[in-house]
Amino acid sequence: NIFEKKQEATLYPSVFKPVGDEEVDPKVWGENFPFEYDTYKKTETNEGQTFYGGSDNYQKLDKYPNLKILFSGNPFSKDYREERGHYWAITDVKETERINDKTPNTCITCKSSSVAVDIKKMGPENFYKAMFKDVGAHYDKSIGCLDCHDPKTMALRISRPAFIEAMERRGIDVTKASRQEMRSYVCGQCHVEYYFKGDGKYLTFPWDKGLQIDSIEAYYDEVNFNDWTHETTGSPMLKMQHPEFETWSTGIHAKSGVSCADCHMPYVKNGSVKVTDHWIRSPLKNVNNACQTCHKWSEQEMVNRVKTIQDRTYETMYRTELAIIDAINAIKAAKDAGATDEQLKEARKLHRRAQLRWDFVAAENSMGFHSPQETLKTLSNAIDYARQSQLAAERLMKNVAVK
Amino acid sequence: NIFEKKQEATLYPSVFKPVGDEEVDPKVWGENFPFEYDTYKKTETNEGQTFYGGSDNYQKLDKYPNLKILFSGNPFSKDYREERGHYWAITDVKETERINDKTPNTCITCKSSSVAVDIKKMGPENFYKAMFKDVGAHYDKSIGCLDCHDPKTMALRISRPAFIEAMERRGIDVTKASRQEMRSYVCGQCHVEYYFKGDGKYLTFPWDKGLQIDSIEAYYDEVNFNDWTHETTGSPMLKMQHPEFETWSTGIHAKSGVSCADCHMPYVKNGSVKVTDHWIRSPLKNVNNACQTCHKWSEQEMVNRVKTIQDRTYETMYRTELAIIDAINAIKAAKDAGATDEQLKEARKLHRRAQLRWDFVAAENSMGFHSPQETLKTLSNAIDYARQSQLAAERLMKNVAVK
Amino acid sequence: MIRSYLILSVCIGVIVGLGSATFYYAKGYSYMLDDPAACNNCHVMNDQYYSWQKSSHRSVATCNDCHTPNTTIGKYTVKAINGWNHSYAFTSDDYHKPIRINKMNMEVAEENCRRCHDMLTHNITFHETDDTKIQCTSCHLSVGHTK
Ligand code: HEC
Ligand code: HEC
Ligand code: HEC
Ligand code: HEC
Ligand code: HEC
Ligand code: HEC
Ligand code: HEC
Ligand code: HEC
Ligand code: HEC
Ligand code: HEC
Ligand code: HEC
Ligand code: HEC
Ligand code: HEC
Ligand code: HEC
Ligand SMILES: [Ca+2]
Ligand SMILES: [Ca+2]
Repeated sequence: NIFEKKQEATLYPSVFKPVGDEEVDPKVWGENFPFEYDTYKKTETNEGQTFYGGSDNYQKLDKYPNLKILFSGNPFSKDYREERGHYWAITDVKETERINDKTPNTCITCKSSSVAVDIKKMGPENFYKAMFKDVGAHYDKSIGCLDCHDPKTMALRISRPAFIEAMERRGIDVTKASRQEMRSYVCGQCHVEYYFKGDGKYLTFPWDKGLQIDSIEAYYDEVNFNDWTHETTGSPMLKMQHPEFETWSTGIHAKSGVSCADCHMPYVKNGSVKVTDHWIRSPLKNVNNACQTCHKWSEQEMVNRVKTIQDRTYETMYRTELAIIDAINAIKAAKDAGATDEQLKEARKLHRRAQLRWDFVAAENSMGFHSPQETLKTLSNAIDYARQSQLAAERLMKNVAVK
Repeated sequence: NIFEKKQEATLYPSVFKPVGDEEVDPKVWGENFPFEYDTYKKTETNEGQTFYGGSDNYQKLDKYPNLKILFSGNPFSKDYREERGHYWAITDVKETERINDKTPNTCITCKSSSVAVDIKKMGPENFYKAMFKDVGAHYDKSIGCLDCHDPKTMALRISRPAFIEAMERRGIDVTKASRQEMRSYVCGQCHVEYYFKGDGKYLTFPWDKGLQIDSIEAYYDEVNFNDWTHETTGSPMLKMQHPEFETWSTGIHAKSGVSCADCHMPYVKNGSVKVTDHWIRSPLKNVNNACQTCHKWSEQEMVNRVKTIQDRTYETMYRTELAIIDAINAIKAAKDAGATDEQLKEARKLHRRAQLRWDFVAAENSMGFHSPQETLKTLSNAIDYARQSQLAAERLMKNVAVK
Repeated sequence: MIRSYLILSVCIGVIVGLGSATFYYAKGYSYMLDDPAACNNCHVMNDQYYSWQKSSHRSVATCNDCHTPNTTIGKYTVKAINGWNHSYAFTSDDYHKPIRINKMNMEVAEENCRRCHDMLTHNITFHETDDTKIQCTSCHLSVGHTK
């Protein structure tokens, strides 16, 4: 109705009920911003799967049985699900079989608005080194407004120290960030590779040498960090986690100034006003708003383009898995035949190098879309290391046999 | 002055002096089209190298010594130069050390306007099976207007049967092509992978199953074709040649309807009229016209984008070379240790599979730019096959040793 | 004569689409004018309006220079069709977002590029037939509205 449309243009968004600096309940914020709140709530929707993503927390271990071999000895071999909307974060972290009584509180850092409050109150050190069962397990709010917004100005704000610290170590002052940068930085608080540093389980992003996989590996090698020991091979392994921010940063969209929010929170018209869609989800469910403001191609064509990129990635990723599994089997055979740790060192190191690269792609959630060529480069290096690991192990067999 | 401008513009096609259907001399055409002719002549310029391309016929074998190992036993291990402008085609084919007295006339097919005339007169069969020294060696015109244009209408036209035949086998009638398609098809007459079929050395493009490398390999395997036997390993090899058209066709530009001419022959303003720049060359020498009508980024940024893509390709290509060379050495060692042809079969087959993929990238002249992700996928497959070849060969060593 | 007939048909189109009250309120009558502000009466044309103001053509071509044929009959016929389409779409809110140009209007725009740039592009179009036209906007997509 035209009259209504004209009205809205002038009225929005002047109403503003003050929101407290520790307000973790989105509902309260929502009284000021009903549109944002309503769309935010839709992250509860399980819309079903896209080609490789979507909202449905199916068990990945069932769909991709290779994962069990690759993660042997790691909690991810027990329970590893496709992720879904922000609404579910708090539920899913509590329900996963990856946690237990010894889980540090660090695990809650990216799952609830209450973190923003408690991390300030307790100080990050104490926050992280507490036990999940004692602190995080008692939260009931999921990711919400306070995680990304300053309640006074509604400007975007970083609420998690790990991002600020990591950027600082790279010489970047996030308080100087442009609005467009903030539209990715707020996501970079969580959608990143991380590790728990030292006994205090201090949440740290391994970016000191750069965001590309080679630099991340170099960082971990320097600080001599391992996530776990591979059960079948005994290799010192690294588990990679959702490096969306890192992957995006090497892609053509980042270079062109396109932020996470541009695709995952596109503007939509609410009446005559442009507002941000807070139903954060797969852009494939929302191609017209997410892509067509910049690309003039049809919806079907945009979906095809994504699929082409993802299929190439998936095929190569699968090829990489087979190569790593061959390496795993070869190392196991050598170990079983009596090869020593010293003899196995090279093969294991190469296994680690291969798998952390594969995982940098596999754990990333866009199946290569965020940076198609760099992703394939990462996989080709992974294949090379995996086969070299296999070669090293098979050569040992010869020695062992000859010996 | 508007009056003058009108004059110039309307005069243009009306000074049309009829050009004969067998006119191989660009100078004669040039009387009608001085601007096109003038820019065409500039393809003589050796502008120097870009990061990986440019116009300078330096010896690739000196710059990239791996090539000698990879091409052992093939004429390309004797002389392999960076290509340059169309002006030089006739000179360079005559001067290369890859030809000799037994070279078939097929080799002239993509080097001179006279081909368009003689292929009609003699019929393709007779044309190809003649000797280069008897026919092609006597031509003095390089690539010219007649290769791409219909002299009556100046519309684009395919003058080489191989392209028409290959498209026909794929169910595509090139006479029905749109203008935009023709702006790539004229290049697809020459900038493609080819082979000489049978004893008649009939020029054939291996596209029956598709333009991607897997389909091309499947085609060659089906017709049981080998280009040469690798001297060091005895593997049955395929040499790939400038698959620009095939590579472009899997890229995002082709999908977006961007033709070869759009980037390599952009429009330029000449006085008050726009004409097609016939100085076909590296777009990196001409970013403003070649890229910036579609891309709003600065010239430096466009160059950086190309360089990022090319560097990733080069690094991975180099990694692939090392893997193939390892395979070559392993096969040689096994052969020297007495492994039989039957035993070596698997390793050799994998060597072929790896190297034809590497060559599909290496022989392509954009260093991955024409299709960045697909190119990296091709290389990752190549690495996998190369290392598998090495594994197969090293395992033989064990057998040989044990035996 | 033809002209006033066409104006009438636009009016009918628009009025049927909107009802006369909304026609007045949305300044539907301005649809017949050449002032770009007339198009911008519909806020859904805002994106194009504001980006046109920043475009290379802001001082040389208005919306109608590109979006209506340069003949009187053609102009009002296209306006009538579009007037109906836009009014209907606007009122029902049933259209593809973001808005996409349709085939007819694309051809109209292309003809207008050629009309103004005839001399300049003569050399690259003289050998065209109806089937072998090049598309100006495949390279110059953002001339009317920067994207
Ligand atoms: C140019 C558009 C674009 C940009 C920019 C972008 N993404 Fe994505 N993202 C996509 C597409 C397309 C997918 C694939 C969705 C699918 O497979 O269903 C995706 C997938 C994802 C997923 C998985 C979604 C699912 O359905 O499971 C996450 C999480 C994600 N992106 C986060 C980010 C973050 C964080 C950033 C910024 C650092 C970012 N994205 C930047 C387009 C984009
Ligand atoms: C406080 C941490 C945090 C922040 C900040 C955050 N995310 Fe998330 N995001 C998560 C978690 C955790 C999940 C997975 C929830 C689950 O599966 O239980 C997730 C899931 C997603 C998904 C998958 C949705 C689906 O349907 O599969 C997308 C897409 C996404 N986030 C994008 C973004 C973008 C874009 C931003 C910034 C605008 C952002 N996220 C900011 C933690 C965060
Ligand atoms: C730096 C932020 C961060 C930290 C720390 C973090 N997560 Fe997450 N978590 C995310 C993001 C982002 C997602 C969504 C993307 C994905 O699933 O790959 C996610 C998804 C999940 C999911 C749903 C998908 C799945 O994998 O089954 C669970 C469960 C989960 N995390 C548990 C944990 C546990 C347990 C820990 C501690 C060991 C932890 N998280 C630490 C950011 C984090
Ligand atoms: C995961 C991060 C994230 C969460 C959670 C989030 N927002 Fe936002 N919000 C954004 C981003 C990104 C923008 C765009 C800001 C910009 O462009 O400067 C935004 C914009 C807004 C705006 C400005 C108007 C608009 O629509 O563009 C309002 C108001 C807003 N959000 C309210 C809320 C409320 C209320 C909640 C909780 C129900 C919420 N946001 C939760 C990231 C978030
Ligand atoms: C805010 C603008 C913007 C949005 C939104 C956007 N893109 Fe892009 N996209 C670009 C730019 C800029 C480029 C780089 C090419 C260029 O300079 O024109 C690009 C390039 C691409 C390419 C080619 C590069 C490649 O990685 O192969 C694809 C495919 C693509 N986009 C798909 C998408 C999809 C799918 C979406 C929605 C999920 C999307 N884009 C959203 C601006 C955008
Ligand atoms: C989108 C632009 C674009 C399109 C379309 C395109 N190219 Fe290119 N081409 C390039 C760029 C950029 C390079 C790299 C130049 C360099 O490295 O100096 C290149 C390199 C080349 C080279 C080597 C040039 C040199 O300097 O040695 C040849 C030959 C070539 N292209 C032929 C083709 C053919 C044939 C087609 C169509 C089948 C085509 N190109 C389509 C942009 C394009
Ligand atoms: C009749 C065969 C033939 C046709 C048709 C043809 N080319 Fe070539 N092209 C060649 C040959 C042969 C060379 C190498 C000449 C040399 O190095 O002696 C070459 C070289 C090039 C180069 C490299 C120039 C440099 O400076 O390194 C580019 C770029 C190129 N061609 C693009 C094109 C484009 C674009 C088209 C179509 C508009 C096209 N070619 C049509 C045979 C052809
Ligand atoms: C189907 C078309 C085609 C055929 C047939 C062909 N060429 Fe070429 N030739 C090209 C193109 C295109 C280039 C430029 C691209 C390149 O060099 O990769 C080229 C470049 C060359 C060059 C200059 C660069 C270099 O490699 O040193 C020589 C010399 C040459 N060809 C010789 C030959 C010989 C000898 C034969 C026969 C065995 C032959 N060509 C058959 C298309 C062809
Ligand atoms: C390698 C292929 C090739 C060669 C050789 C070639 N042209 Fe062209 N020419 C083209 C392409 C591609 C176009 C663009 C045609 C189109 O868009 O339909 C073109 C366009 C033209 C046009 C149309 C006006 C214009 O500038 O767009 C004229 C006239 C012309 N060429 C003359 C010549 C003359 C004279 C020669 C010889 C000196 C020549 N061409 C050699 C490929 C070639
Ligand atoms: C293949 C790409 C392409 C197509 C198609 C194309 N142009 Fe252009 N156009 C260009 C390039 C490149 C330039 C810049 C030439 C220069 O500055 O020397 C240009 C320049 C122009 C200019 C500006 C000249 C000046 O004064 O600076 C106009 C006007 C123009 N084109 C109109 C058109 C029209 C009308 C059409 C359709 C008939 C068209 N173009 C089709 C690439 C194209
Ligand atoms: C006639 C239009 C046109 C021309 C000319 C053109 N491009 Fe593009 N380019 C596109 C389109 C369309 C896309 C796909 C993204 C999209 O849909 O916006 C694209 C995508 C790209 C991308 C991102 C995809 C990728 O492969 O990573 C790069 C980089 C790029 N172009 C560089 C160039 C360069 C360099 C040149 C000049 C040598 C050039 N382009 C010439 C239209 C063009
Ligand atoms: C009554 C409100 C309104 C007015 C006034 C209006 N438009 Fe529109 N216009 C719309 C709507 C709604 C759409 C989307 C229709 C669709 O996509 O079917 C649209 C779509 C368009 C389109 C693209 C869709 C197509 O059919 O090709 C063009 C071009 C356009 N308008 C130009 C104009 C011009 C020029 C004017 C001024 C003479 C104008 N509009 C005035 C509401 C309006
Ligand atoms: C210089 C020519 C020119 C001018 C002036 C111009 N347009 Fe357009 N318009 C175009 C072209 C060309 C397209 C098609 C763009 C495309 O293919 O994406 C278009 C598309 C549109 C669309 C459909 C949206 C789309 O991206 O497809 C609308 C709506 C529109 N124009 C409205 C307007 C309005 C309103 C004005 C005046 C404020 C205007 N135009 C001025 C050339 C022009
Ligand atoms: C009403 C007449 C008119 C129409 C219609 C028109 N133009 Fe123009 N255009 C101009 C004028 C006048 C200039 C200024 C150029 C000059 O100084 O000669 C111009 C400049 C340009 C330029 C150079 C500036 C730039 O943006 O790069 C291009 C390109 C161009 N026009 C393309 C187009 C295309 C494509 C269309 C159709 C979508 C179009 N024009 C429609 C009159 C028009
Ligand atoms: Ca998901
Ligand atoms: Ca060259």
